[in-house]
Amino acid sequence: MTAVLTGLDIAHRIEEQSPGAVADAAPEAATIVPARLGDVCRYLRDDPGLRFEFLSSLTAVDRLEYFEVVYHLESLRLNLITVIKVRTFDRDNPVAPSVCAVWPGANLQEREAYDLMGIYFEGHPDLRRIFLWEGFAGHPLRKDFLNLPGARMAGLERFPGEPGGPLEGRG
Amino acid sequence: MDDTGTVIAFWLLAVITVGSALMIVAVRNLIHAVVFMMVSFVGIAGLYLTLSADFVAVTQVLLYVGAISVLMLFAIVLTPGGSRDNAETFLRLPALALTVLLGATLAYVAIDTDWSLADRGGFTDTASAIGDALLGKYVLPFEIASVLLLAAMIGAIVLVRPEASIEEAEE
Amino acid sequence: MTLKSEPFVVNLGPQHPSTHGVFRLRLTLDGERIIDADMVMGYLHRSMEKLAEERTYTQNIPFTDRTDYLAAMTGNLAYVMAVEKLMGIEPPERALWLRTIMSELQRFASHCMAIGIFANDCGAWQTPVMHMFRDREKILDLFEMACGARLTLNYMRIGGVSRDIPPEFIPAARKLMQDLPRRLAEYESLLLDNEIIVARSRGIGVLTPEEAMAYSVSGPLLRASGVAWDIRTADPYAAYDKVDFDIAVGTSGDVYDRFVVRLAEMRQSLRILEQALDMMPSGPIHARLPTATAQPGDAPVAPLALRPPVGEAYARIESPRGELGFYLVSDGGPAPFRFHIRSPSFINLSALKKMTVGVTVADAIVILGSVDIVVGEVDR
Amino acid sequence: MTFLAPWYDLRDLGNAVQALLDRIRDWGAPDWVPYAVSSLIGAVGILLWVVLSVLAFIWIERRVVALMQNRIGPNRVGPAGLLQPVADALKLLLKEPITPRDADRILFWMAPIVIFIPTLVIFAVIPFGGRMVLADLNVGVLFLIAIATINTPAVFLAGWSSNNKYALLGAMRTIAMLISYEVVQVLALLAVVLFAGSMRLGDIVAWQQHYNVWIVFLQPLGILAYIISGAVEINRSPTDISEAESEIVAGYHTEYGGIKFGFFYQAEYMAGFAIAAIITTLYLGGYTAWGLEKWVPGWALFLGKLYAVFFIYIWSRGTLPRLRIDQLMSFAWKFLLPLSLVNVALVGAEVLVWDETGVSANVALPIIGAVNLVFCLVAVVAWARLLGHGAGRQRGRRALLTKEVGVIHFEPAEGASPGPAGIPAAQALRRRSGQA
Repeated sequence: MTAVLTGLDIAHRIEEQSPGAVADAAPEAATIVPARLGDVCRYLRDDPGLRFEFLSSLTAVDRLEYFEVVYHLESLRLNLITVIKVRTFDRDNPVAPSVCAVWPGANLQEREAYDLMGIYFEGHPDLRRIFLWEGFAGHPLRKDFLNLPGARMAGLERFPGEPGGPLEGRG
Repeated sequence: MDDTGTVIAFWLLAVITVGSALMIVAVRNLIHAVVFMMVSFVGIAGLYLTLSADFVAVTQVLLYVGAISVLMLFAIVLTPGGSRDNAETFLRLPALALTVLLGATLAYVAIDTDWSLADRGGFTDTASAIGDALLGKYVLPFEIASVLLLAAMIGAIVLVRPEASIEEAEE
Repeated sequence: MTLKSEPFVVNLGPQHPSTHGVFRLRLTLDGERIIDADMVMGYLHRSMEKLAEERTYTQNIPFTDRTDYLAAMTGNLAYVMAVEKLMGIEPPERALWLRTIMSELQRFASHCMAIGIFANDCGAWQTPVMHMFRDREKILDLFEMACGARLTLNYMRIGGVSRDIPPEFIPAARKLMQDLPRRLAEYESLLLDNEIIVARSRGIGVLTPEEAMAYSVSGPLLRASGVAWDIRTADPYAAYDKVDFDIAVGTSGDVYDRFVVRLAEMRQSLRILEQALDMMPSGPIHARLPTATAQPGDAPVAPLALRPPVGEAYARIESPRGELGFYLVSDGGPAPFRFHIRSPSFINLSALKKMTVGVTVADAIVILGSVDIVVGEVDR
Repeated sequence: MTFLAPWYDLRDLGNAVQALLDRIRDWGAPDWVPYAVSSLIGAVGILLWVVLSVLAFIWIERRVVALMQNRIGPNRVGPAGLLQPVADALKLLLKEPITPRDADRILFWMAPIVIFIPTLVIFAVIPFGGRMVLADLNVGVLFLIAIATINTPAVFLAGWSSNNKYALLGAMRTIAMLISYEVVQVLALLAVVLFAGSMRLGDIVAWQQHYNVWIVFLQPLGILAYIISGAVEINRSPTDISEAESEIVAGYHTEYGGIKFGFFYQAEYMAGFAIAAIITTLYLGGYTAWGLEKWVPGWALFLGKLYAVFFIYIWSRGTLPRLRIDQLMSFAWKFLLPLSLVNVALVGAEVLVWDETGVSANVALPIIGAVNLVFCLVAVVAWARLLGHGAGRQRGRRALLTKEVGVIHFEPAEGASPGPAGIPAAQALRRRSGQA
């Protein structure tokens, strides 16, 4: 049975190793200070008591006030699972550090997050859009992508390729 | 040149052979030039047939059409960079002079020779005669030619071998 | 002096016989050797994650059929497990067993496709595929019996399954269980011991266990690299903790081992199925869900929809292609605030470039076949 | 030669033609008339037979492969789907001929024709019956090889003129392969010629008839090499890499559609029949079968054997996966070529000894056959072992079963080398590019 390291547990461990790296700790995840993410990830990967060598999932969430990048980590050797997060508050130009150097498997997932959520991963070797074409206006998974009925934030008036929309005729 | 069939065949083949030979130098596209060369080779094979040299004719097709022109096609396609055109060259004038000279020599020889017709006899099996000649009377030149070809082959292999493996062999 | 030919870019796909859909692989070749590989995807991108944010939790179940359309059952299962985790629902025992049976049947069917198509990529002209289809068809018949659909099943429900199996299901399944082991033995001898398949796949596309983990590769690829990791054993869900089965592990991490692991997994699936058919309890198939009430001021969307509490949940299962995870964020509304699919097909492709650079075009096709992608799941 | 057989003696259709020609001569036509008429009859006859056989075999192949694949195969058009090939042919004829914009138009149109003609011409020298041969050249075997080589540039032209990368890749593969396997083919045929002492196909069949032995019994290795190189030449699995569907779509004819594709398709089948016909003539006694030809029409025997040989290719297509190009090439150069060379030397020695000692054929041929069979078996097995294809090593592995999670079981397979296996130069190249 997999042991779940809650956000509080993992925050405690990280704080022991590198004080000041944890920005916030909640039961579901520990939030890391973006500047310290690389060190923390390397520690989580290499520590013999953790060995989170497997980045299971990397995704981004638009929390309206800020963007959150969520990392689900698994340790296959020790059968552990944990979640860490990074927040970025700049809506126009969200930046998060890339973890490609730690887990090469993050490559495609960071490209996906960049494509759909518009988070710029600093240090990514090849950050291009992956599902949508280069030049697509906006990032569809953001809550402000379109002004739909019931939408939570103000966004684009029309779909990018529609008449009157940005990129008219290119969709 | 006794019967009309052979005469017609000769002239037809001669026109094809010489015409496509001219086209080789006339066309701009190198691949087309090789194609014309193949046609020319086939024409020559036909000429051999009118001379009752069936073995030589078939060998002509086998070696020149099947092997040598394919080699040339390969060489053209595999050569990087260089333009694939039958481009103009500054050696045009010297080449012209040389051609005129060569043509004059050939014409002189053709006119000067006393073309006495040998007794043709019937259509004989030339294959075994050629075989006997090659492995009997002319065995030495035959073997020397084989050794020469072998040397050329080994030389080619040595030339295209990557340096790394040569260094390894030396080590 | 070395012979160097001009690099030469070849697009494999999006329309190509062996890219398993509309996936595009842009290869830069030096002769037949690959010096660079670039993946281009998105031809089947339906923006499911965005669509799901506009629909209720229950309405989202059919989407999960359409990601990995060759393994709709496991897609359903992972999603409903995530919602259950979010809401704290415990499905009844019989539902858990039904989920186990359906997942294993689905795994068998999906591996049938994987192996058949892989042999096709090796150049066997349709024969293995057609033979594999024969078995898959029988399993699809069982699915049809259970839920009326064959491909997009929409069988799992939040808190259970959509309907109980009919009485003729168990005898039919048992009969199939008797046939399949013989077939499997036949496939093993025809395919695994086939000289040409061995020559084509052994030592190709090797991933060491460290590389496999670093590239987040999961499922048969990870196991073929020698990592004994199977979520069914590591973190048992449904009724997997009550059945006895083994993890099939390869030792050399090449294409051939992935193939071997898949065939061995099919055997283990049969083992699980036999036990499950024997041990299945009777009882309800659906848990009682908390009654939902409309909140004033909500958008007029399905007023009686489920409203999980604010929070987030990540549920993962071992799908035929690897770790299939659903990450759900709830803001207490009737629709998920964020719906993310950790799709194994997509993430397994991370290692594709690593595996294909340096081999020939023919090998690249075989390697792509061994990754066993479903483009619906790659692009979502 | 006297031809006493009456025109209705259908054991040899040549009798009827001869009777017709005699009649024409009796009418006092000039010499070239019967000559032209006989050529015309032969050419039209061969063309008709080839086209009908191809149509029939498209249906047979599809049905047979369907049987192997648990399917029914074509069954809608006409009784039992028999008219399916006709429908397909009509469809191909009626399709719009599309030429890619950047294709080399002339060569693009020429290639299907250039491929089609040589494969048809091959049948001119094949003896379908005692006197059923259009042109029994005295360099027949050489002619077969020479005509077959014209295929190579034609395939290249098709691939190059399409201006398509798959087509070019396919063309390059085809050429590399054809050149390699032609050598093997020539050596295999050479051994047959050494036995028969003639390159005339009629003589070779007559030799087999005279000694009452099919050369296949004297040349097991030869027929093996020839069947394999024949498969390469006609792009049948496991050697169909030049049009490997799963890799390069359709190889050199990717861009061809409509009747131009039809030409390729037809030419491919015809080449298949040609290979089968050559095997039948040279190895399987042609139109003879140990005296059976007195009772059964020789051409029927010939066609029966031809179709049986062609069936091998259908069978392999339904069952075998495809090899990689470097594996095929190294198979040709490292395996078939040395063995064929040794085989030729062995046959030469045998024939020489037989000639010198003057032993009667009844004694000599069984001995030669036995020696060659033993040589074939020993050489194939021993050479394969020497190249590292031992019986045990290639046996498939099975998965390891475990219950412990998170344990790593990894041992790299021995001799694992991605890419072109076992070619030192290629390995060195890889290493170099790895350093760069």
